[in-house]
Amino acid sequence: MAELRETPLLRFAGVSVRFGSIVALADISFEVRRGEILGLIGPNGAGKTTVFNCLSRLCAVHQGEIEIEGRSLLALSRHEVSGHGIARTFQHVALFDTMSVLDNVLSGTHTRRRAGFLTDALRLPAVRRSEHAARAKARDLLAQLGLSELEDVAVADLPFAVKKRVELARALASDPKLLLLDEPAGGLNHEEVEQLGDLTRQVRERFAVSIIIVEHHLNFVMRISDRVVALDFGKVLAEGTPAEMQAHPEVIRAYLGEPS
Amino acid sequence: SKPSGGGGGSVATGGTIKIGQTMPFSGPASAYGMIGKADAAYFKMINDKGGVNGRKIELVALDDGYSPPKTVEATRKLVESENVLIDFGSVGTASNTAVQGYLNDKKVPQLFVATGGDKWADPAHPWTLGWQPSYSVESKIYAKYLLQTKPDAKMCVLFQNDDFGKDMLSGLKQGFGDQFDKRVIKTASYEVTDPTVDSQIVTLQAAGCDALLTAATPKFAAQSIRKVFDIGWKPLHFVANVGAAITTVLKPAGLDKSVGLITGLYLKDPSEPAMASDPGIVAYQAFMKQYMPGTDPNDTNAVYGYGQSMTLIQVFTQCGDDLSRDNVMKQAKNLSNFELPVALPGIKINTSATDLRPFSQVQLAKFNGTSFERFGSALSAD
Amino acid sequence: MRGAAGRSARARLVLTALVATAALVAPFLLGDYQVYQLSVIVVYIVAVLGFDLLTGFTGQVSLGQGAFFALGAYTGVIALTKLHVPYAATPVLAGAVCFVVGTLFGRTVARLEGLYLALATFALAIATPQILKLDALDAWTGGSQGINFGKPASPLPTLLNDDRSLYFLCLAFAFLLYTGAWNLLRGPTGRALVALRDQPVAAATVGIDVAAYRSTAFGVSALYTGVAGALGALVAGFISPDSYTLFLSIQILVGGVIGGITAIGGAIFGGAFIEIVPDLVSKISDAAPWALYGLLLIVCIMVMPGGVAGLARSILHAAEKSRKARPR
Amino acid sequence: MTDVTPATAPLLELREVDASYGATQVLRKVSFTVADGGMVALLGANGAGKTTTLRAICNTFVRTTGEIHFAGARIDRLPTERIAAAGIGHVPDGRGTFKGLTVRENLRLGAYLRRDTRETASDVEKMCAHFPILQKRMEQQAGTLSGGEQQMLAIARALMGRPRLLLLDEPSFGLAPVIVQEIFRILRQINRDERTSILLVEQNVRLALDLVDHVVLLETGRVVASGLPSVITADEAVRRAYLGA
Amino acid sequence: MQALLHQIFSGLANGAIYASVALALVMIFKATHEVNFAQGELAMFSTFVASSLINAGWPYWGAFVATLAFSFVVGVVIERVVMRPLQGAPALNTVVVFIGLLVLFNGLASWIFGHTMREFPSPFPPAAWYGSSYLSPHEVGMIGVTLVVLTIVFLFFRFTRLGLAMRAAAENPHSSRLVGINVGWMLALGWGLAGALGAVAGMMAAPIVYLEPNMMSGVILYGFAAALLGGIDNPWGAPLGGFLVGVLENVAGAYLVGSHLKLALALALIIGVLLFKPSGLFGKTTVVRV
Ligand SMILES: Nc1ncnc2c1ncn2[C@@H]1O[C@H](COP(=O)(O)OP(=O)(O)OP(=O)(O)O)[C@@H](O)[C@H]1O
Ligand SMILES: Nc1ncnc2c1ncn2[C@@H]1O[C@H](COP(=O)(O)OP(=O)(O)OP(=O)(O)O)[C@@H](O)[C@H]1O
Ligand SMILES: [Mg+2]
Ligand SMILES: [Mg+2]
Repeated sequence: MAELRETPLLRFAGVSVRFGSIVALADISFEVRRGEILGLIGPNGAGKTTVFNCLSRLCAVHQGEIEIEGRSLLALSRHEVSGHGIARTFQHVALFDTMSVLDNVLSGTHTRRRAGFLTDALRLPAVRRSEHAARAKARDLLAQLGLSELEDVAVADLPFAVKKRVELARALASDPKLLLLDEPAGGLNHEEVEQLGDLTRQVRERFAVSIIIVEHHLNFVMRISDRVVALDFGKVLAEGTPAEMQAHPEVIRAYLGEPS
Repeated sequence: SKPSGGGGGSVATGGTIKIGQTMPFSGPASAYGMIGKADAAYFKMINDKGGVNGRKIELVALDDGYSPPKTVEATRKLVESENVLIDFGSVGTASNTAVQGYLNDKKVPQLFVATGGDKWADPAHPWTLGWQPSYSVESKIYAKYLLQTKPDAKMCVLFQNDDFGKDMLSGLKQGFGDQFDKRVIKTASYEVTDPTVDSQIVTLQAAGCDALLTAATPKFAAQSIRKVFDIGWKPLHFVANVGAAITTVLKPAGLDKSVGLITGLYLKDPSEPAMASDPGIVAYQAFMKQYMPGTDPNDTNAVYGYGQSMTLIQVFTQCGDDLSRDNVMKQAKNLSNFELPVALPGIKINTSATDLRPFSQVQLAKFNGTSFERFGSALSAD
Repeated sequence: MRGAAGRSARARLVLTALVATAALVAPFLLGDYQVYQLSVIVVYIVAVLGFDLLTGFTGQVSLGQGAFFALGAYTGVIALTKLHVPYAATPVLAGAVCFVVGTLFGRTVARLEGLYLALATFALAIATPQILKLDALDAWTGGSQGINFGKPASPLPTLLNDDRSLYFLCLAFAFLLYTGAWNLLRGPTGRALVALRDQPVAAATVGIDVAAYRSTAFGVSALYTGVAGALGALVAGFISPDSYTLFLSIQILVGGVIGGITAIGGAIFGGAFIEIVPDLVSKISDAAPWALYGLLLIVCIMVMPGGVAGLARSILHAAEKSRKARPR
Repeated sequence: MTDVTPATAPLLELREVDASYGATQVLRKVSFTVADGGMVALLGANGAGKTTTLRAICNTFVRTTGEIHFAGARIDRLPTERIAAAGIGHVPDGRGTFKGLTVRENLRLGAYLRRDTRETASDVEKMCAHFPILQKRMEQQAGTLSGGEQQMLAIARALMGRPRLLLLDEPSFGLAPVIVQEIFRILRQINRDERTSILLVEQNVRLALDLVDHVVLLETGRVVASGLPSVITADEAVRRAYLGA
Repeated sequence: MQALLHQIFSGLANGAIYASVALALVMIFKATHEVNFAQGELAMFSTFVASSLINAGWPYWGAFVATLAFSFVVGVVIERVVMRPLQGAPALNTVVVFIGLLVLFNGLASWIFGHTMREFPSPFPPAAWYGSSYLSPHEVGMIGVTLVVLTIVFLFFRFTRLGLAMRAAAENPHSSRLVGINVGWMLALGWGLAGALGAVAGMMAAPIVYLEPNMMSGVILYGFAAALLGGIDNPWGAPLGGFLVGVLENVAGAYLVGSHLKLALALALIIGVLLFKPSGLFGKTTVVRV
């Protein structure tokens, strides 16, 4: 038990990713500890989303190793990742557009269930029971995220900010250990950003997850992160507490810019 | 399964004889739809002239798009809801095969199917009768001719990959007998979806044949004739009757490229200059002018339909007032030396309880650049 | 909200009951030929269901359903004539064979998307008649002649004649398969299929094995189509390569889209459309029936972009709305 | 002419504009103006109708009634491309880049209506100077760019058209702080050098208020206040919502 | 050896037919991102019109130009009347409409022009010096025409402002309007140009395959396969695919499997290639980032 606590939840060790001649990640190493919120910042094109895409196995890793709870993530294929406790949202939302909010969240439970063509076609009692349980769980999640009203609405019609929240619900439905949030505060106004900050912390407590957050909204990141990793041109530029990062000259130069 | 329905009973009532047919008015074989159109026009002419034995003919033609399941359905409709007396002149080997069992079970005459398959002369299906010389008879005659004139010749065959092509091949087998493997050294098939048969012709030429049988429908026959000429190949070229009409095949292929072709004829070709004064053709031309205005009278499918319908009228005439299916079938198998005005001289229609082939003779002819010159006498397969 | 859902569920129940009653009673009111036509419609309904599962719900466009239809038909008839399997069991065998072949094919082409998948399936449809004609398979397939085996006789000749007994056989299979599809689509599997259609990348990240689901969906679709093929062969009493050209695949596609590919109820209309409309247009116009048919297709799509099912859905919606709008 | 006509006629004027998506009405009697050479910020909560207002001006996606005037002509019935031709550039929300085309082609398309080939070429260089990353990605498919890179491309594309009025829908969305500063610098510059008017929708209200000379506040599809930035910031409730006290 | 050459050359000649159809498909694809299954039937119909004009005494080139104009107009009209109301509809609806158009034009041609096969003249003199036993003068001419058209189409999309605007309109109509592109006109233009290209394909193919309502039904299958093999968004890749398919099927039919399986084999090879290069040999892989 003690040993387990020591292994980090996630470890990037010398990871490189290339797209043709473009080096998106160059020899990245960092760790995520259990229960922490890690902020991932960096200029546009620094490779933040690519880090997430590596974790989702959406892009080929040329070098290095990624470990989740000490096991190699690169040995998994895309659909197995969520079974190992990684769930995510997308920078520009990727919901199932023709489905209702509830169905989107239900899809999130996929990894935690056994579905078969034959058992489903026969609608065996076991299928019925598990479907019932999944529904209850999804409804509960929607309630916690304040989306109960929208259960039957088709997601395509929702405002962007609400879509992002549905995506969060879908991600949580898979009982993740590690949650990846790609720019969750995009398009929110000041008040809403504050609320999102509170929500994120609540989520961490209630669902006992670690979270990596990519966000350009600095106040937000600095307020809720335990630690921050800054990337630039695919490299780790600096790593530390929010306060350290805000004062880091390289980070200021590459990312924050001179206060105007 | 058990035969059902009141087979054999009289169906014709009142003053009309209702007959049915399935036709590929649409789909890949829609060119044969012309046969159905000519049939309809011919019966209209007969009706205008007062009908047969005072009875008018009513033809119900249903489109089956050359698709056998559709034929099954259309035929059932004809028999069960249109109550036709007979199924007449329906086009397509597969289509007719699909309903042969059904019609025989129901004892509905399947008369003069418009295809040259071998199976239409099958005693096991007494309610079925073909019309044109069967494909295998035709190619058997080519084989015999070749054996007589060039006993050492090596033959290549281009055939359509379906019943028609395969029947032509099997005729060759019969004609060459044990010589077949030595004489026919290479075959190549095409699909109706192939844009051209050029590649096949090249393959055949490379095999070193000095005779070629093109067993193809008009478009591919024309391509074959042209390509053979263009690559400088000069085989003794047999072209199946189906694909040997002058205006619709040889002219597009190039008349100069067609010189020397040999085919087996049984009907007259209205486009031949020599036929301009032939009484049979004169009557045909008049019919076309009045009843099918706007249609090319040189379309051999029209001649085909015309002759086929005329044969049916002969059957009905022989039936007199007994228009039971039994009697229609009996009379259809009792045509003796019936001379069709559009058939070549010397070629007669004969049927009997044992002879189930209305046409069984073919006249060989060679193309001379303007018309087919007939040589020898009408040959039959045996 | 709940009231509206309850009402539409009730409406669906009433509709289902009506259709079921009609399907059971109709054959006793109609002549043999019409019963035969009805059987053909049921066969097409099953085939369209298979298409809907694959293309409508999984988003894999198939122009090659005719190939599985043919495979089912040949499997069924060979089992019947060569292996003497009881005829009522041949569709089961056909379905099984098609499931295996379909899954393998689906696995092979799982990488292809959109047009490229369409091409692959299209190729299958084109190659099918040629393969059926192969000399090497002659002994089994009857070559280009096909197999004329005659319609199987009714097991209860006193109760049902041949046509009716075949009809009920088709109906029984259709009922089972329809119910299966209905269950499948409202459960987790159906959700996974729609998810990977809507957004394959996100589907993978929630744990859906996209390739496996795609290929299994292919297999299931082939199973449906194969059963339809075997039933269709029994009904027609004849099979030949020319019966299964590209045109058949196209008709199944047209039936699917006109019925509405994202609602399995649409398959009923789709099946009927395939069978009835070509006849109808040739009744209307002797001269150019196919030109008319083409025109009709275009008009149908314009008037009902969601197919018949979509139209029905929007009528229901409108009715619901007007009910809500009415002051109490 | 009535005497209410301001000294300089407004470049853009919305008069009682309603807008709806199908049956859902989103804007109700929205009226405001953008002066020639002016910079206006359109503020409001999520779903207030800011994006819809910009779409109404360009006549895309929404159905509108009411009058919209631009440079002295009515444009509310014109098709989108004619509105663009009249001199309105638009950076839509959700970027709207041509994902299958290269970055260069995207930029060329921004200058679609211009005929001055040479100046267009020099403008491409200018964009590369503003956003160096675009230079590096010139021949790459726009769809493979990162979110922020695409946002830069969308802004650069709109700038390539040298519009008289530039509509920007949350230009800072997904951009790093350095770039956001750069963009606001550019906006200030083109407004000064080329008298480009600007209508800006922006969640980063502090920055926006710093830039503009006029503010319009939307609430559930209605204009609830408008005036100088200082007037807006004076309101306690507004301050709390947008600036965080 | 000589036989092999013959096979290759006749494959090139067939390939030129596929290539010219593939070009029309590329045109419509670049302009609308759709694959028009009815393209072949439209080409066939155009060729019938040309044939009727020639029969009515028009000189070949007069009829040729008039047919191009006619086909352009037909394309534009189809876009305005049939395709426009479908904007935003699911892709399969468009497919069914294309099938509808295919059946419609086939039906119309059968009805108006009949089924009798017709010859169609070649603009290239039958005894021209560039003919040989490998390729007839018409075949050489047709290959030349295809190459010229290919070059024009390539240059059009690559370098002209209009070509770029057409691609943009197909890719993202809303953004296109925002930058000032008249999207409606671009789509109509795409249809019109595809119609004209199809007419060229038809008039070049007809002297070889002969004119009848089903003239293009086989050709379009190959054209479709060829375009996808080469890359349907690539104005030189797709026609190259056409030539490749032409040669491939001939050589395979002659030396590998025999003529009865040549189509099946060619298709299997094409799919095999696509499994490794899912957007065709020379097609652009569009990476979709979520
Ligand atoms: N498929 C691809 N092909 C080519 N280049 C790519 C591809 N995917 C990403 N890149 C490049 O890799 C770099 C990193 O992209 P990534 O999306 O990770 O950036 P990011 O840090 O998330 O930026 P942003 O903050 O703008 O979202 C970018 O410069 C991008 O252009
Ligand atoms: N295409 C659409 N169909 C139906 N309703 C829509 C559509 N687009 C937007 N809406 C609705 O219109 C209202 C206004 O949306 P709009 O996008 O204009 O808001 P906004 O002020 O730009 O908000 P945000 O800050 O989220 O960008 C919202 O309630 C939204 O749900
Ligand atoms: Mg990113
Ligand atoms: Mg907005």
